[in-house]
Amino acid sequence: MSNTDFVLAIEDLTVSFDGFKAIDALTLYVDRGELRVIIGPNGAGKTTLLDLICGKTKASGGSIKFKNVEMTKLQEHKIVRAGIGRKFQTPSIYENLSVFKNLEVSFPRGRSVLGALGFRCTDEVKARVQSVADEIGLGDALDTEAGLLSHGQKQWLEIGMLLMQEPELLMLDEPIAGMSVRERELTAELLQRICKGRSVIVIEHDMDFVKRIAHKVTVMHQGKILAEGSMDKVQNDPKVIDVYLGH
Amino acid sequence: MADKKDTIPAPLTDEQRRKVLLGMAAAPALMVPGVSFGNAQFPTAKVNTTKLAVTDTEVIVGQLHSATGTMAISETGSIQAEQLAIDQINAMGGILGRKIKVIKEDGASDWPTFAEKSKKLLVNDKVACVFGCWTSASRKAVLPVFEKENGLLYYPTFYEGLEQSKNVIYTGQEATQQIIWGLDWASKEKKAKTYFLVGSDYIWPRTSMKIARKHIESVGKLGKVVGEEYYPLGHTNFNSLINKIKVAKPDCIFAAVVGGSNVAFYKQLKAAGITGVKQFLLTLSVTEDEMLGVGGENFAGFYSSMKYFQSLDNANNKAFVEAFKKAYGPKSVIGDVTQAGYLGPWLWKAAVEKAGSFDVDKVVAASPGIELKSAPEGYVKVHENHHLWSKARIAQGQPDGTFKVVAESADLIEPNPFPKGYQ
Amino acid sequence: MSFDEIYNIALMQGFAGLSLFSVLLLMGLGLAIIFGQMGVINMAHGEFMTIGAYTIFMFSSLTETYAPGLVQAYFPIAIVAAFFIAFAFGWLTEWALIRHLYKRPLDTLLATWGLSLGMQQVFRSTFGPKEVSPTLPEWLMGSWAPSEGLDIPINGLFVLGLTAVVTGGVLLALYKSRWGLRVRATVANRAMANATGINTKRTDRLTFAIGCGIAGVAGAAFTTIGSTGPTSGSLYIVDAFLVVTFGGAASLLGTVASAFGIAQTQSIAEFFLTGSMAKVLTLLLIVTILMIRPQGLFASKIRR
Amino acid sequence: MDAFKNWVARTGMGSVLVLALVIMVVFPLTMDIFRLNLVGKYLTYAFVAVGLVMLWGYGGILSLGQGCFFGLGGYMMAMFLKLEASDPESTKIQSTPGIPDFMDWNQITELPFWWEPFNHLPLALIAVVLVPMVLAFIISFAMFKRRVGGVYFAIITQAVALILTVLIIGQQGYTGGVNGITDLKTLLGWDIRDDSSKYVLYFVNAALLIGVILLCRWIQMSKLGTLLLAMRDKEDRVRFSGYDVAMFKVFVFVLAAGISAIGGAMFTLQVGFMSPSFVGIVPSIEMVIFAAVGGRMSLVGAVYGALLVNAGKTYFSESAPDLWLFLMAALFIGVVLAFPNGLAGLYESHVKPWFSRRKSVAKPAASAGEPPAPPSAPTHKSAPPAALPGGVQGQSA
Repeated sequence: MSNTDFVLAIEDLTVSFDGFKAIDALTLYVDRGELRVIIGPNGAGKTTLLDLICGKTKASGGSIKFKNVEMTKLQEHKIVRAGIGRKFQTPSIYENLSVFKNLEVSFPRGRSVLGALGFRCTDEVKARVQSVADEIGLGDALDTEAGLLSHGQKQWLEIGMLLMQEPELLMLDEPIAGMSVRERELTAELLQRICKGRSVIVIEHDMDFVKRIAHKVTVMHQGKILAEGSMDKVQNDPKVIDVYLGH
Repeated sequence: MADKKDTIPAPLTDEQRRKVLLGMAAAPALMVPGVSFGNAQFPTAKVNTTKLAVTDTEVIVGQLHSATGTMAISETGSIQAEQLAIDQINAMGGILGRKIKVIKEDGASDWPTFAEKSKKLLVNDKVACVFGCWTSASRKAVLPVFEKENGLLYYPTFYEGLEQSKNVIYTGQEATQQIIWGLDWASKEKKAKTYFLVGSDYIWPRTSMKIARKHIESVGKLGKVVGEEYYPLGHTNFNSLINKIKVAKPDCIFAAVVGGSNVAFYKQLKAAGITGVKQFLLTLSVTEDEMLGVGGENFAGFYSSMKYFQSLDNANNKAFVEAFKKAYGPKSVIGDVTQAGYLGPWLWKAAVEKAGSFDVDKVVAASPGIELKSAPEGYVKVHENHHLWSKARIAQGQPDGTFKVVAESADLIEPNPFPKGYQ
Repeated sequence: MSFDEIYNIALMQGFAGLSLFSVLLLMGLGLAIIFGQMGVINMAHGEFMTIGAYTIFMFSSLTETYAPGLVQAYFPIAIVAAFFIAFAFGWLTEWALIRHLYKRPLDTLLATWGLSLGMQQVFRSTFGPKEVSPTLPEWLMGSWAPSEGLDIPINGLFVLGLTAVVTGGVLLALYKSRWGLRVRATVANRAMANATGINTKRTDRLTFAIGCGIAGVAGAAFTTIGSTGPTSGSLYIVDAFLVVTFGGAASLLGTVASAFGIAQTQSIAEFFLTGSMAKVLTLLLIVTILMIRPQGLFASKIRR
Repeated sequence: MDAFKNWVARTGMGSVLVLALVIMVVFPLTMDIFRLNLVGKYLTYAFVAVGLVMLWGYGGILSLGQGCFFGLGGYMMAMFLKLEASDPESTKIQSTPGIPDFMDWNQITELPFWWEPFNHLPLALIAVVLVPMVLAFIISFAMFKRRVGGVYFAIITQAVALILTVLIIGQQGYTGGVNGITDLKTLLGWDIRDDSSKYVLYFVNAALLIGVILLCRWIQMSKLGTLLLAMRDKEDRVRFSGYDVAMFKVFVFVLAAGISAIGGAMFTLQVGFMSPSFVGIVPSIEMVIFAAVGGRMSLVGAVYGALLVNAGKTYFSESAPDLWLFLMAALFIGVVLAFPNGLAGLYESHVKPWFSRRKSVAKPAASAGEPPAPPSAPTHKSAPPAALPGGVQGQSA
C-alpha cells in the first residue's frame, strides 16, 4: 500500500501459535500526537499486538509500518532505534542499579559495543537524566537503588527510561497496574504531558483512567478489532457491551 | 665424620648379615671386593657428590604415579610392585648400606601435575632416582624436567618407542619388542595372512600399528592389512567396528584398545559371535590387570603379546608372585607392567652398586650391561639405549581370567626404539 | 562379497545403530526426566549409573559366593535393586543438595559436578581403583544366529528390550499416573500446582529420585556391554546431555527421536569413516543443528 | 590526596594494588624459584578465572568450554616454540629433519602450510589471541543471535570442548596427539627453562594479569559494564532500549576467550609444554570453580580463588590424595550452597564490616569503603534471586 500520514499503520496483521490465531487480520492506524488506548477482555491479543509491533513476536503475515517503514522484518533493537519504545506489563527495570544508572543506560547514545565502551557520562547526559527524573517525580531519588523503589515509582522509572530514548511512538502495557489512587492521578497527568510531540499507545483495563486520558479507544476481541472511536462511542456499542458482559 | 659414631655400632650385625644376603641375592654387578663396614666403605661424601638426598643411613627415592584419576586403574599395580621391591631391598639391608626411603607423589592422571611433582622430587627433595609414570603423555611431560635437572627415571610401561633419554631407563618393552615377534608367531603358527588393526586413538596404538603394518606388508612380508581403525579414548560402542571386521574377514585381529573401551570392545566382540573359538585375535593391551575388568569369559581363547605373564613357570616368578600376594592379598593380580615396575628398584640397586655411587651420571654410566638374573620374567639386561633386552611371549586367555603361555621367543630380543625400516 | 553377506552386514549394521540408539536412550531417559521436566542439570548422572553397575557387581559377587546355583537368575532382580538403590541415593541427594538450588540451574551444575567427584572417590575407596567384571548369566552372553553369517548380539537385544520397557513405563507413568500429572502440572506452573494442593516439594523429590533410579537401571544394563569402574559413568555423561538437549529438553518423545537420530548418524558414519572422525562429525552435526535450532528437535510451542 | 582516595574507592583500585603487591613483591621475596614457578602456573589459570568473572559474573553466561581457549592459546605458543626447538641440527636423527618430532613419527615429511606462520614470533603472538577469539566469535555469534542461553549454552560449549579434544588427539600428526606438544626449549634463542628466565616469565605473567584485570575493571566501569549487569537482570529491557544484546554477549565471550588464551600462552612458556588435557571438559569445569571460589563478581577474588584452589590441590594431593577429591567435591558444593559470592563475598560480609567497626571506633568520621574492596561495588547481589547470606547488599554506586 502507499505511504500514509499515520505514524503507525498496521494492516492485515496475523500471528498464530500452533494454529491458534492470537491476532487475526488486524488493521489499525495511529495518528501523530495521538494517545490511543486499547482495551479488551483477557486473551483479546492486546499484549501480543504490542509484542508484534516492537518485534518481540514475529508476525505470520501482514505489515506494520512505522513512519512508512516496514517493521516486521527488523530486529528488536533496530525497531527501538527507529523510534518505538515499549513498557512491559510488570515493571522492568534494573533493580540492582541506581535510578541514575537506570536512566543513563537508556540514553540513546553509545548503543553499539564500541560505543558503549567509549561512552562518557557528559554534563549533557547528566542534565537530561535530571530533567527526565524530575518529570517522573524521581528527581530526588537518583542515587537510590531501583529495587528499593515503591511499585508505582518503578512504573514511572520505566516510563522515564523510555522517555530518555525520545521515542516517537510510546507503547505502555498497563502502566497503572498496582498503583494507588493518588499515583494513578499523577500517572494520568504524566501521560498527558508526555504525549505532546509523540504518539502513545496504552493498554489499560481501568475505565475511569481510560476515560481520562484517551483520545481514541480501540476495543479488541479474539485477535480482532471490535470497535474503535471515542470512549463514549465504544461504551455504547452493543457489541462491546456484549463482549464485556455477555459471558 | 663425627656423627658416624652413633650409627655404626648398632647396625653392625645387620651389616654383616646384609653382606651375606647380598651375596645370595646374586646381584651380578656387585663387584665390591672385601668385607665392608657399610658406610665406612661408602662414605656419603664419596657416594653422593651431587647433593642428592643421601645420608649415612638413608637414601631417598621418589615414586610418581597416579593414585587418583582415570589412570589409577592401571598405575596401582606399578605402585605396589615398586614398593614391594623396595621393601625387599630394605629387608636385605638396603643399597650401599643405606635404607631406601620413598617419597610418594600423586600425578593424579594429569600430565602437568606429573611435571610439577617430578620437579618437586628432583629440586626440593633431591631424590636419588624416581620410579614412575605410566602413560606416554606423563613421561613426555616429565622428560624435559628430568633432562634439565639431571634426574633418573625408571619407566615401567611398554610404550611406542621413538625415544631414548640419558635420564630414563625403560623397563618395559618398546614397540618392536612387543609386536614383531608376536606377528611372526601369528604368521607362522596361526597361518595369518590378513590382519585387521584396531586401536584407541592416541600415540601408542598408532605407532604400534604403524610398525605392525610395515612389518606385515613390507619388512616381514607376512600378508596384508585389511583394515586399520582407531576409536577415541573412552569410546564404548564397537558394533560398527565389529561389522567392519566381519566384512573384512581378517585371519587376525590385531588390537591395542585401552581403558574402559577395552572392556566394551571384548564384551561386544563376544556378543557379536566373535569368540576365541572362531577368530584369532592378538592384542598388545590386555594384561592380567585389564582381565579383571574384561572378564575371563569375554577374552577366553584370544591371545596377548607381552613379556611377562603371572603364570610364568620359573622359580623367580613363583617367589615374586608369592611375595606380591602376601603383601597385597591373595586376589591381587600381576600384569606385565607391574612386573616391569618391580624390576626398576632392582636394576637401580645393581647399577648403584656397580657404580659405587648414587650420582646420577655414574649410575647412568654403569647401567648398560647390568643384568638381572632374578627377574620374575627370567633374565633381563640393560641395553646401551637404556631399554631392556627381554623375551617376548604369547599367552592365551583362559575362561577363569588367567593366561596360559603358549609361546616364548628363544632369545632375548634386542630393544630398538628407533627401528630402521619401520619409520 | 555375495548378496547374502551384504544383506547380513546391512542387517547387523542396522542392529548396531538400533543398539546404540537403545544405549543412548536409556542413558538419556533419566536425564530427560530430571533435566527436561525439572530443569536440573545433574552432572552426577553418570555416577548414578555407576551405582547401578556396582549393584550388579555386588549381586553377582554375593550370588557366586553364597548361592552359586542362582547365577543364571540373579540379573533381573539385581536390575530392580539397582533402580531402588539409585532411587534412594537420588532421594537423598535431592533432599541434601538439589532442593536448595532449583532457582539456580547453573549452580546446580557446579554442585552436582562436585558431587560426581565425591562419588567417584567413594567408589574408588569402596571397590578399589581397578575395574571389576561382574559374572553375567550365560543367557546374556554370545549372539543369536538365526542364519549363517548373521549374528545378533544378545546383550544388545537385552538392552533394547529393557529400554523399550523403561521408556514405555516412563511415558505411561508421566501421562497416565497421578505422579505424572503432578509432575506435568508442576512443570507447567509451580505456584498454581502448589495452590491446587499438589505437594510440589514431594513431587520434585520423587521425580529426581525416579530419574536417578532410571540411571541406575541404565548403569546396570550397561554392565553387559561396557566396563564397570569408578569412572565408567563419566564416559556417558556428555553424550547423555547432548541427546536430551538435542531432542528438545522438555519433550520425552524428542529424546527418543534425538537418540535415534544421533545413533544412526554415528553408527553409519563409523561404518564409513574412522571412529574418531565419526565422533567429531556427529558432534559437529549436533552442535550445528543446535545453533540453527536451539530449542532442539521437539519443542513445545508457547507464547514467549 | 582526597581526590586520589576517592578515585581508589570508586574504582576499587585498592584491591588491585594489594594484589599487585602480593604477586609482584611478596611472592617473589618469600618463595624459591620452584614454588614461584608453581604460583606462576596457577596465575595462568587465573586468567581464565578473570575471564569467567566477566563472562559469568557480569554477563551471566556460563561457559564450560573455557579450556578450549586456554588450550588454543597455549597451542599457538607451543607451535612457535616447537618449531624453534625443531631446527634441523637438533632433529637430525629424524627421517625428515627440521620438522617437529611427532610429525616425523607420523610419516609427515613436510611442515603443513598452516604451521608456517608459526615460524615467526609476531604472527604466532597474534594467533595466540586471534585464533581463540575468532573461534569464540563463531560459536557465540551463532548462538546468541538465536538467543541460546543459560544451560543450553553451557552444554554446547561443553560439546565444543569435547570436539576439539577428540580432534587434537585424533590428528596427532599435526597436533602431537594425546601427548601434546612437549620438549619446548627456547624463545628466540632464550632458554625458557633456566631459573633466571623463569623469574622473568613470572613477572611478565604477573604484569599481564594485572594489565588484564585493569582492562576488565575499565570495561566494568564503562557503560558496557553497566549494560552487562542490566542484561543479566532484565535482558528484554536492554533489548527494548535499543541495544543489540547478542553483540554484547558475543563481545564478553570473545573477551573472555582472548584473556584465557593469553593465560594459555603464558602457561606454555612457564611449564614448557601443552597438551589436550587442558582443552577438555574437566579442566574447563575446574576453571569455573576457581572463579566461583574467588567470588564470581570479583576480578581480584578470581585470582585468589585460582591460587587457593591450586595450592590446596598441590598440598592435599601430596599429603592425602584420597582426601583431595572429597575436598574438591566439598568445595564445589560448599561454594554453591553456602558462599555463592566466594571469598570476595566473605570479605564483604565479614572482614570489611569488622574493619569499618574498628575504624569507626578509632576515627568516627572515617569514610566507608576505604579498605581495599573487591572491585564490584554496586552489585553485590548474587546473580540468581535466591537467598544470600546476609549483609552483602551493595552500596549505592
